[in-house]
Amino acid sequence: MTAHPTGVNDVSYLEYKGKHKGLMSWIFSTDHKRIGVLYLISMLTFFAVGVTFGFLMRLELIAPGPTIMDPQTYNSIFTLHGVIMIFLFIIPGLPAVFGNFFLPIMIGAKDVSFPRLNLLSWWLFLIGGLLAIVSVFLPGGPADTGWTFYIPYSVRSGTNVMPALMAAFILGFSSILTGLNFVTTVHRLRTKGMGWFKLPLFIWSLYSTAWIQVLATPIIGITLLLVVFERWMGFGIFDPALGGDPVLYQHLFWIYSHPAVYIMILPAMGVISEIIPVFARRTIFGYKFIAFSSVAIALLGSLVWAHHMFTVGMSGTAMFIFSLLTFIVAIPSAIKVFNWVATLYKGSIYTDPPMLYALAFIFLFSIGGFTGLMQGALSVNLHIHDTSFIVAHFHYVMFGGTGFGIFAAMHYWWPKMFGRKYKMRPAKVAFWLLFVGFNVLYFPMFVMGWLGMPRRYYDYLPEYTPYHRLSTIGSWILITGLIIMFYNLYSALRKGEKTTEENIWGGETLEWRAKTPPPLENFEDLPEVSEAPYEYKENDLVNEKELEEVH
Amino acid sequence: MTQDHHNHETQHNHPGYGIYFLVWFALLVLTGITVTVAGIDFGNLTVATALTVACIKSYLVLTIFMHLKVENPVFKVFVWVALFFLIVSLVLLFTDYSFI
Amino acid sequence: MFPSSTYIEKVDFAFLFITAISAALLLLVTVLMIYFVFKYNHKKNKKAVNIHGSVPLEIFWTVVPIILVLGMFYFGWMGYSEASNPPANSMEVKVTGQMWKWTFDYPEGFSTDTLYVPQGVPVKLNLNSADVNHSFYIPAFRIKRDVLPNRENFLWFNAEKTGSFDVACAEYCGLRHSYMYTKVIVLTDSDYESWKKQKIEKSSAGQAI
Amino acid sequence: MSTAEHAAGHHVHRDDEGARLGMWLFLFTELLLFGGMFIIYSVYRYVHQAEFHLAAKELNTLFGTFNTIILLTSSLTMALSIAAIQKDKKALSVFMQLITILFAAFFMVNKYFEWSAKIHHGIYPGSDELLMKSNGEILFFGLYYIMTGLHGLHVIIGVAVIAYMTVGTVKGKINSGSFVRLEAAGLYWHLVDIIWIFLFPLFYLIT
Repeated sequence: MTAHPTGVNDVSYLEYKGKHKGLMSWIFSTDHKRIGVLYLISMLTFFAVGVTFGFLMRLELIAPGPTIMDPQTYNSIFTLHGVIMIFLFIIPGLPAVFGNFFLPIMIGAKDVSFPRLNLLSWWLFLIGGLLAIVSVFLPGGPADTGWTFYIPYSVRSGTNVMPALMAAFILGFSSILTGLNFVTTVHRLRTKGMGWFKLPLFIWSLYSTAWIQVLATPIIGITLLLVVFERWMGFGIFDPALGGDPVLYQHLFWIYSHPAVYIMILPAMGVISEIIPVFARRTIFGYKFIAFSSVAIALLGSLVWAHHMFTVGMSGTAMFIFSLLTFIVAIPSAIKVFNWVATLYKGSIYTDPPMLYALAFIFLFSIGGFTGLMQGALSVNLHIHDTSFIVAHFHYVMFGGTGFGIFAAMHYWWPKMFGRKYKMRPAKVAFWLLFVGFNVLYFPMFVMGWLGMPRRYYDYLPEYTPYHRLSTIGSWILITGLIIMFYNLYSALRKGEKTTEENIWGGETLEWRAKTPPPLENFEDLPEVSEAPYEYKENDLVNEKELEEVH
Repeated sequence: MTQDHHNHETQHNHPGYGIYFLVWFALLVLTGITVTVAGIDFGNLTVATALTVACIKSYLVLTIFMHLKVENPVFKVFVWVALFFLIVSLVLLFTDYSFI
Repeated sequence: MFPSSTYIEKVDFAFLFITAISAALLLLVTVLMIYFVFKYNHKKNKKAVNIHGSVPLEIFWTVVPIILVLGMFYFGWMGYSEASNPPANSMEVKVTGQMWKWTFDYPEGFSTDTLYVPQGVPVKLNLNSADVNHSFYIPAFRIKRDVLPNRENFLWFNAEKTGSFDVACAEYCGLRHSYMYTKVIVLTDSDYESWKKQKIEKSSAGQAI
Repeated sequence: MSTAEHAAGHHVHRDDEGARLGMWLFLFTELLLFGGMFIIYSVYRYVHQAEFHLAAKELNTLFGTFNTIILLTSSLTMALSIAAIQKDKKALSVFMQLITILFAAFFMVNKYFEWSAKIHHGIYPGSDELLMKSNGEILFFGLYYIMTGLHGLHVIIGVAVIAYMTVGTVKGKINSGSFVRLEAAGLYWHLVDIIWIFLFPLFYLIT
């Protein structure tokens, strides 16, 4: 091993001076932590754009008839809202931000296996994201196809569908590179003693996610590329006018996009599995079951895609198999929920912001999961498919689940990442506003959907007005909560209390053994691991007094 | 674990030149077989034969040219995972097209 | 609230069945969670107990949900198999979806933009699209089927009550997607016959001119 | 990937097996990229059997067979170049890599003639001649152009990668002690070969 440049481990990664200076030292850094922070900044920027679009949509729907925009604008806005939130916020949210930052630290490595590839994937992410944004301002207007790009509308639409498709393709590539980096890193760079069953559960979930990223993403890549060719050169692949089968497009789209749902939720489940034992001060209940259920979700999740297509007129066999498998895929998620709740039993529970978000995750994700079961039932699906019931369902899973998981992760790891503490009170106020606002915003959509309110509607029949109005009011509460939360985290960076305390929450995983904030190579000497994560021993609870002060 | 080991020599010995020529020859023979068989009308069997031969050819390339035979077993598991995903997708997709 | 028919009852039953089980489980999880958070709060419970898990418990909460979801699957499947098997004596109407209106072609040769059907007679709609994907959705009948170009789909129902019900397009189809509404009007047998007669006369008169 | 870490100025450590593992994972994405198209191909072939047979008759089996032999042979030379560098036979390894590039060029020239013959006959996506044909034939040629086209693109990328490796070998950066990058390039090249092994019978031999 060659000698380190001196001082590598004396200063934190934030202060380390490498070859470049200023901004360059960030955007050309191959340090996994800096890349994680780059992802964090870019992801939150895109999130702000996505939230704005969502807010505008809700405002439009406050009353029947045109309110603040025309239908074409509305159609573009829900497309962009979907594309941005899915490809630029939820998919990279946990793996690319917190995975990049903490995966190497939590397995006791100095970096990921391919640091330069890691930087490349951030660049691709940025390029893809900018392409999506730029398409808004090109003549022709932003794409209006919905984030699903269903054929044949996506071939017919006169809007800028091509940039949106290319953006999704490039973002897919970025996601693949992150995935293959993580799989290799977990296989090759675990520190001494870090056996498979000593891995933190967040790593298990990232590992499962990474496999889906590697295997499923190329299929949507090629599918979107084929749509590009159809629009550009008049190829006949899916276009029904040239003999193609629009349903085959949907199959290929969902072969990726359903597993992608698990790319989005699995890491959030991993975060929850980290937070709950730490704030209950006890070991996790059923470690192996939670770990294997991540793998089971990744596996089974690849086999259920056609439940997005129960109304397209598939064969009876396909309907039967896909409905059955859909119900089976619920089981590993249920196992996780039960184990989390059991982990609270006989703990010594602290209700700090990360824990509040984790508990809210369990509640909201459960609602999302249960309403998913309703759609798995074929006859019920024929009624509620493509209604606002679905919109409510996936927001409960994607926002109430993954979104809250991301917020939990931010509150959990923020002090570690930046060496600054945020204020507890505003964090808790923001949490309650988010929780209440979220439910007021999305729950009415379940009711509307059951009553027959289709989704992606610019206008609606007068009988749905009260629900829409309530939902819009919810969006205001939610956004207030978001503003307080982000302001609180932001002001922590500026003027929050500095801390160099290594173990802020009293966690047992390796990131709490590194300095705060971590130095360039994470650890002075690579740590050795001798027991499973989350093994709280009585003598570990000595800093009880210190903890009291923190809380 | 493997964190710091300097494997300037890869852990396994690659086979010598001879085996590569042998595999190459086998591949050419197999190509000859498919082309010849394609000329004869086997009905539905034609495709089956062509695909079987293609699978054998790929197997040879994977194991010998791509060194899977001598790699760490985890590589083989990886390949199976990828193939499994592809095949299962294909089979499940066909439940919509062929069992109506 | 909606016209009763055995199919609707089946769908609603499956929905209620799943909702009831889900609500019960959600309540269980939530109540336990809140109870634990208060009972074992660090202020009251200074020392946690490390419990690593319990295999019997894991088996229990794996097997029980499997049984429950298989029940859910069964009820969903039953309703669906009815929806996918139209009776042989169904009255057939051809439905064409296009941006952004519906056209109904009757076997008697005339066509309308609103669907009129007789009460208590099974009606089979043959769905096709002239341009992009649409989806024919009658919320009151709990039924929906995509209307696709290049692909024959169908949907059937048997309306047991007279009245007028909304038909919506449920698959996004562009600018005026949210205005692609029409109605299905269920008439008594005699009303339907006289309406049909009138239609036939009109269309033949139209041809004569 | 050892130079990557040198450039980064930290974490100097080499993990050849890790590099190969990463390469294999990348190959899976390539495999599934083509896999997606093979899935589309199989569905359409199943639905339009007769038309696919008809359309395949338009393709020249001789061209296809010739290209198969070229590509298989280039795979051999690629494998030989790695074996050579392991035995520290630098000149032989460079020679074998150059032969591989040469064969790849043959392949592309062949492909060029094949495509131009088709285009000359008016069979290309969106052409009037093609649009007059049946749906199944339009789909067949759509897939033919995209799949062989994308494969051709991979051949070109492969050539670029191997050429880069050849330079590295000549300069001595790739040597008997450190050749994992050449191995990775080889893996890529063999995958391109495997994809052709399937493309060939599916398009040329189903008449």
